[in-house]
Amino acid sequence: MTEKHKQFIRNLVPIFTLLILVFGIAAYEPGFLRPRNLMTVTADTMTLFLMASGATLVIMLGSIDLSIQAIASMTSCIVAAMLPMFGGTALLFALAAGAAAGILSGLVVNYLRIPSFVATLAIGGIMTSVAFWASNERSIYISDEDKLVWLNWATGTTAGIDHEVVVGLAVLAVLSVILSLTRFGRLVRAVGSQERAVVASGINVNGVKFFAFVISGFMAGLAGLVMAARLGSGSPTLASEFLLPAIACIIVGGTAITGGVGSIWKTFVGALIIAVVRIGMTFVGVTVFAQQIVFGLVLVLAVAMTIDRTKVSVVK
Amino acid sequence: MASINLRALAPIGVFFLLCIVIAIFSPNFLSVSNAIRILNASAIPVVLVMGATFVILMGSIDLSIEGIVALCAVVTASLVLNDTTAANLGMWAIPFAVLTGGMVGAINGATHVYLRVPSFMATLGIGFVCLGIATAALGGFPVRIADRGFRALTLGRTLGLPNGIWVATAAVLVALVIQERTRLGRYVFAIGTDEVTARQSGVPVERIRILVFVLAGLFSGMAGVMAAAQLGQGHALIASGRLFTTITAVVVGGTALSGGVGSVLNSVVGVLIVVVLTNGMVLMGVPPFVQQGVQGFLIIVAVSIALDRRQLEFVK
Amino acid sequence: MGKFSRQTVLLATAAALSSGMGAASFADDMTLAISMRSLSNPYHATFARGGEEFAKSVNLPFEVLVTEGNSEKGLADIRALISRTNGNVCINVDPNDSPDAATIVDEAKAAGAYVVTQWNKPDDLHPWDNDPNYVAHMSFSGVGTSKEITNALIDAMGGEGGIVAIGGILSNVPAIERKLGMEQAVADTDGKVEILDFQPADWNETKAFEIMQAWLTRYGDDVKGVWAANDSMGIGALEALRQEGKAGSVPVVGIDGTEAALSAVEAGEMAGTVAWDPMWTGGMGLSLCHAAASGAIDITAEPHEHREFYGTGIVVTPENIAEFRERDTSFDYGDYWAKSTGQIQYQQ
Amino acid sequence: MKTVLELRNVTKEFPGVRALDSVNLHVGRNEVVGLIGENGAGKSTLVKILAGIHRINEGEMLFEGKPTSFRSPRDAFNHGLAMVFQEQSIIQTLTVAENIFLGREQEFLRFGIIDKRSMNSAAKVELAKVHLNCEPSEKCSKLDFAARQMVEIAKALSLDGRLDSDIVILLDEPTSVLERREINLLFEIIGELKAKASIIFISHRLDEVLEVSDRIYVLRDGAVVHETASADASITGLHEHMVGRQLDHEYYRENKQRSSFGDPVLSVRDLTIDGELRNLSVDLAAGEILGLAGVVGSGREAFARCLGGLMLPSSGEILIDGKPVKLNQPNQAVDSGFGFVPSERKSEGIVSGLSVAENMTLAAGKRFSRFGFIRFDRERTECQHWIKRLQIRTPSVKTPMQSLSGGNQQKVVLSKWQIVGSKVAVLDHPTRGIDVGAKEDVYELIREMADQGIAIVLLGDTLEEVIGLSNRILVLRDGEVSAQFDAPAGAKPDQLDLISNMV
Repeated sequence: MTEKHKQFIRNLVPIFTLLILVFGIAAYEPGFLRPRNLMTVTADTMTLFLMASGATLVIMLGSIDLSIQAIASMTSCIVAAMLPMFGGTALLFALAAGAAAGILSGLVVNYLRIPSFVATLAIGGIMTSVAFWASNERSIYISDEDKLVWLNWATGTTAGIDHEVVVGLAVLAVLSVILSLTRFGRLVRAVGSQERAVVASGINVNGVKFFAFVISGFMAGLAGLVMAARLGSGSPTLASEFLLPAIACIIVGGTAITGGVGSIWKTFVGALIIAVVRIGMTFVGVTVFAQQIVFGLVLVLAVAMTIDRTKVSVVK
Repeated sequence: MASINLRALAPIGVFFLLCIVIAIFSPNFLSVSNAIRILNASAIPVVLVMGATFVILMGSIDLSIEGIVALCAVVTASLVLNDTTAANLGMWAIPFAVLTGGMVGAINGATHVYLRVPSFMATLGIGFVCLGIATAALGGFPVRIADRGFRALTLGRTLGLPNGIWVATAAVLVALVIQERTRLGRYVFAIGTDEVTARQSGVPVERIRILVFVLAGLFSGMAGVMAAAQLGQGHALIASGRLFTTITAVVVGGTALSGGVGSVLNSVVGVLIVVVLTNGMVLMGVPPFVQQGVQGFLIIVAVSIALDRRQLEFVK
Repeated sequence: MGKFSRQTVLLATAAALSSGMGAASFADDMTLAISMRSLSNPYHATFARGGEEFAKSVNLPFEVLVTEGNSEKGLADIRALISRTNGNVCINVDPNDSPDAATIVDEAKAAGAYVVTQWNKPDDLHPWDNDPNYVAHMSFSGVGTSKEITNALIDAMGGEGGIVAIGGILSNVPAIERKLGMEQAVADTDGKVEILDFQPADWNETKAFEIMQAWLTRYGDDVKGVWAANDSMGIGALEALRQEGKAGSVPVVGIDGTEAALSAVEAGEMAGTVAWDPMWTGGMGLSLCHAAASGAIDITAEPHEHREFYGTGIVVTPENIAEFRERDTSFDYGDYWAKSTGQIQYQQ
Repeated sequence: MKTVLELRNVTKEFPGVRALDSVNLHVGRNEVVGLIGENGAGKSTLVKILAGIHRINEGEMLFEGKPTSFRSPRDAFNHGLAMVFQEQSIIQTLTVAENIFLGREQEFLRFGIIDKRSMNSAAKVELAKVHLNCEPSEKCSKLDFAARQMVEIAKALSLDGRLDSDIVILLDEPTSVLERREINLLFEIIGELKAKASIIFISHRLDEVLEVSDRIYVLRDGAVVHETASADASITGLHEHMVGRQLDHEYYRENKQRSSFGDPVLSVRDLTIDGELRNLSVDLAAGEILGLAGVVGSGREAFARCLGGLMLPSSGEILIDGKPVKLNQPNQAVDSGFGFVPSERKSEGIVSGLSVAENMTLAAGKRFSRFGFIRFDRERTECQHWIKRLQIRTPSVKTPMQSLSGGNQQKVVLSKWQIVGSKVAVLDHPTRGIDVGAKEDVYELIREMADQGIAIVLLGDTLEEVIGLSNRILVLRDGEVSAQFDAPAGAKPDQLDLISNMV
């Protein structure tokens, strides 16, 4: 087997892992494989994937974005608060707010030279305050009419396909194109792999980092919109408990937390792995007391399988 | 103590600056009783950062803090005189609980080293498992402590200071001796700075990595004991919110997440900054909904002053 | 090939692990389920136990789902359960956040499942608009009980002085209602009682502890009473007082009726708490749902006060705690509305 | 004389390469053995075999007469073979004493606690052996490079008195970063050490090897081609054995050296970098090669890094085509027309995680993208052109950079700047760590670049290289220009003239 073939197979390990999990569950509960159920599971996974999608770029740089949860909650509040007055403009406004949060993170990391871990944690705090302010400290409902007119793109179903899945696949496609076909995408990998050499080659590394944070903020904002659409409301705590699962699915997919190695489809598969494990436990009937324990163990095992150690010399 | 230099003083400067600002708004801040309260509120976080600092100095991260603290609090509460189990070990419960923490740390380390899973995921997964065990063991109910003598661990006072402060001080001294005066401590710096060279110089990298996670587990275990004593009970949620405060404190203190640079003393100052910030929010009467934002903003300011960024060639 | 063999072993382990999970497949029986925030707090643990007791009494399979504070996870689990059972399921759900209720009801309608909701739902979502799948909504009067417990606090303070108030997560409906009730009770004193400060502690004991410490610095002896939106936070504040030797002299009230709070009431350290009855909400919610689903009652014919109703919240104070401990907690699964205290009223 | 260390018919093969070919070598007690050879001759493989990093394919190694195979550098150390590596193995965040005894704290432990005082005083003893006057409790990050090198040597010397067996100390290029004064000191130390230990001295500076060694081995293409007592050897003789032929002008492609140049491209006026460089002024024309000579700390590295935008100038002016340019950031340097080939190839020259093509076009992004999208066809064509032209040995343009040999990596780095179209190429040790064949390719390439009208600033690996390649040589000493030599083909200045101005 040549090195090329080996690499090809290594790349497929996350998918094998997913398939093993799916068929493992199906062996106990064949109903899991019903097309409608698979569609539902996939649709349920998309908000998680959307949140993780942009953050994947940041992690590939070797940085991290801990503000995504707060950004998603914030945009849900903004869209829910503004829809009655502004209609569709509210969507643009919410997305812009998400991107703006990313801009802030990028500026703080680049110009104040604060490690992204702390910078984005702090920016997340600021975004939570914005969310409280925008929502007047309440959950805001989105009326059915508004939902139908302005958010059907996120929650409806066309020809049996849930729109969440369409949105997720679109993001998967766009970010994959950005990552593999554009100069920016190449530089993201380059910075994560060997930042000094990239600097010495005269590349504006700050710009690369900046855009990665902006994309991360934007995607978290989009995730907030889809969540608001699905739940019919905006709330400052809407995306609570999403942060660690989102980062977990990036790593479970096989993207290295140290940077340089990774891709969006891996995050997509990682999100599905996490969702399948979680929902699968309900399906198989793992008692709720054991669910957290099983989830933790499966998480560790999944990463042990999916990480491509040939590309990472030191595991930290 | 050779590590004390001007650089280490920057976080202390930030701390005093913060105190002055708060004191201007709220003169009560400078009272002796408030100083004791702040130290008392810092006791548990200080014990936690002692372990976390070693892990971060090594370039790794420990996300299982909340899980270990909760598990050890439950173990403690179940072993002293309580309303749920028949045990009544009194102070002998402490070594059991602390050792439980150490054992979980060993599992963290072994998973990280032998399965070559990044510490981020290994500790995240194991943390879930600990929380799961804590929940499952109790079925959702807290174990309430009836042992007055045990509760004196935090409720009582010695030489006018709450005992918790003494325990934390002891933890700092132990950590300082380990950092400065033991092979383990010096090897942590060696691994965090340059793992390859350290290995070539005969540093048993794998064993040290595991030992450091054991150490972190022991400190987290002690924090669990203190949390149980402070709140008079043990339950699965007792540590919620501790994780990010701990890591923020370590970073605010000036320890680099990339490893090799920092000190447990820095982290003590980091904890004081974070605790004073929380305390100051209430003292200054900052409206609740903007608190997280103000806190985020101040953390950015504090880190940008405190962090020695000349040492950071690149900001990740 | 070393790396590969490691991965092969791990894949095998994962396969073994997944095959080790307990299977639960009930083809024909109706499944009964409880969905709630987490198993880590006594209220919900008892709520689940109530459901389990009922399931045992009718000998049907029973499941517990938890949201872990994550609405999306809660919904996904409910969807998975409905999908697995083909809609042959009764769920007694305490939604993570009120908007979730609407989505859950939609899912149930689409699949023919039956639901009863607790505590959280949008004001304009009603069971009678979603016949027959949305069986009922049960709640406790957040404003009313909060007002009662605040009055208990004010009594314990001797009718005047400053209080500090600890709230739940700012945007949670119960947190908002309880805060409102507290404010109304304070307003009724015509200025004799003053709210010195209000801080949210997100239902978290430790946060409440730290906030209480800061208040002691800021207000010192001006704090005459402490109001907390739940017992966990109340206990956190109480511990801060204990460390200053002030427990007992500054009265604290909470809400939920946890064992810790009840003991503190007995010890005279807390001036009161409100005891819900989660055994009843858990068991009776499922019982009602099951009755509607199995056709034992025609839920669509029931009046509105049988579809949206308050349970009984008992204000427990040092005066009545002995009596409270002795009370008869049994109830009859067939007597659905015996403990109802009226139709739910909506605030403006 | 008793033989302490012996290699018998040692052969080491890597996939496709025979790095060592039945090498026979022995080191006697109290003997200083010199080992010379060009980069790529097999010196570093030999060192790695001694250190236990590589395993022998055939043959055997004997230590004190017993067949031995070390498992790791630490294992070798514990048996009495201490190494001072070319790439330093000092942990900067630890103190001097902690570095000297890293991994061997056992003797200072009292109930698990390190007795710092006794450790520091023990370190003091070792430091005295290398005449380094610094506090053992000082952090190593505070020491300069040369002092750290001395700490490294002190670490090796600490074996003395701690082992019963014989001690062999291997010094791998220990002088490359040291100044003459320090080198003299080092030789003095080696003289003292001879009484207690055997020494293997590896260097490419023939004069030094000749000066310090008792016996010399010459390695070429993985084999020992010559063994001689120092007393019987001469520099020119050793050199001939080393390169395998007489030193001729062909090696540096002097026949291709230009004598006429284009328009002036680069002008530097009174360039000062605080603590590094003072008032440097120089002009450079298209097609001209300017060599920089000087010891470490003379300011030539600083000058090169400044032109690469990696070090801030304090004052002075840099002009390209008569127009002043700002070089505060590497991207400004690249935009102004500079192409910097760093000496630290692995960390600054290449991005190991990217492919060959991606590395080649890294700096020339705009030419290979439209609206931010990469034009893969154009990129592939261009890269294949350069791969062919520079004879880069790579399976494809998509091959990861890390799987190429050092020489081929360096060619990729050089092609990177040609693809950008740099006007001034700043070559900081372009042949460091690459094998002989690749070296000649690089020389050829440098000549071609000059023919294309690229002005070249060259910091050579050796003085010979600088003399052989340059049109003009600037000698720097202590941050100032101390002399300037014209070096036209056929009338090259003498090494000694340069050296006398360097120190």
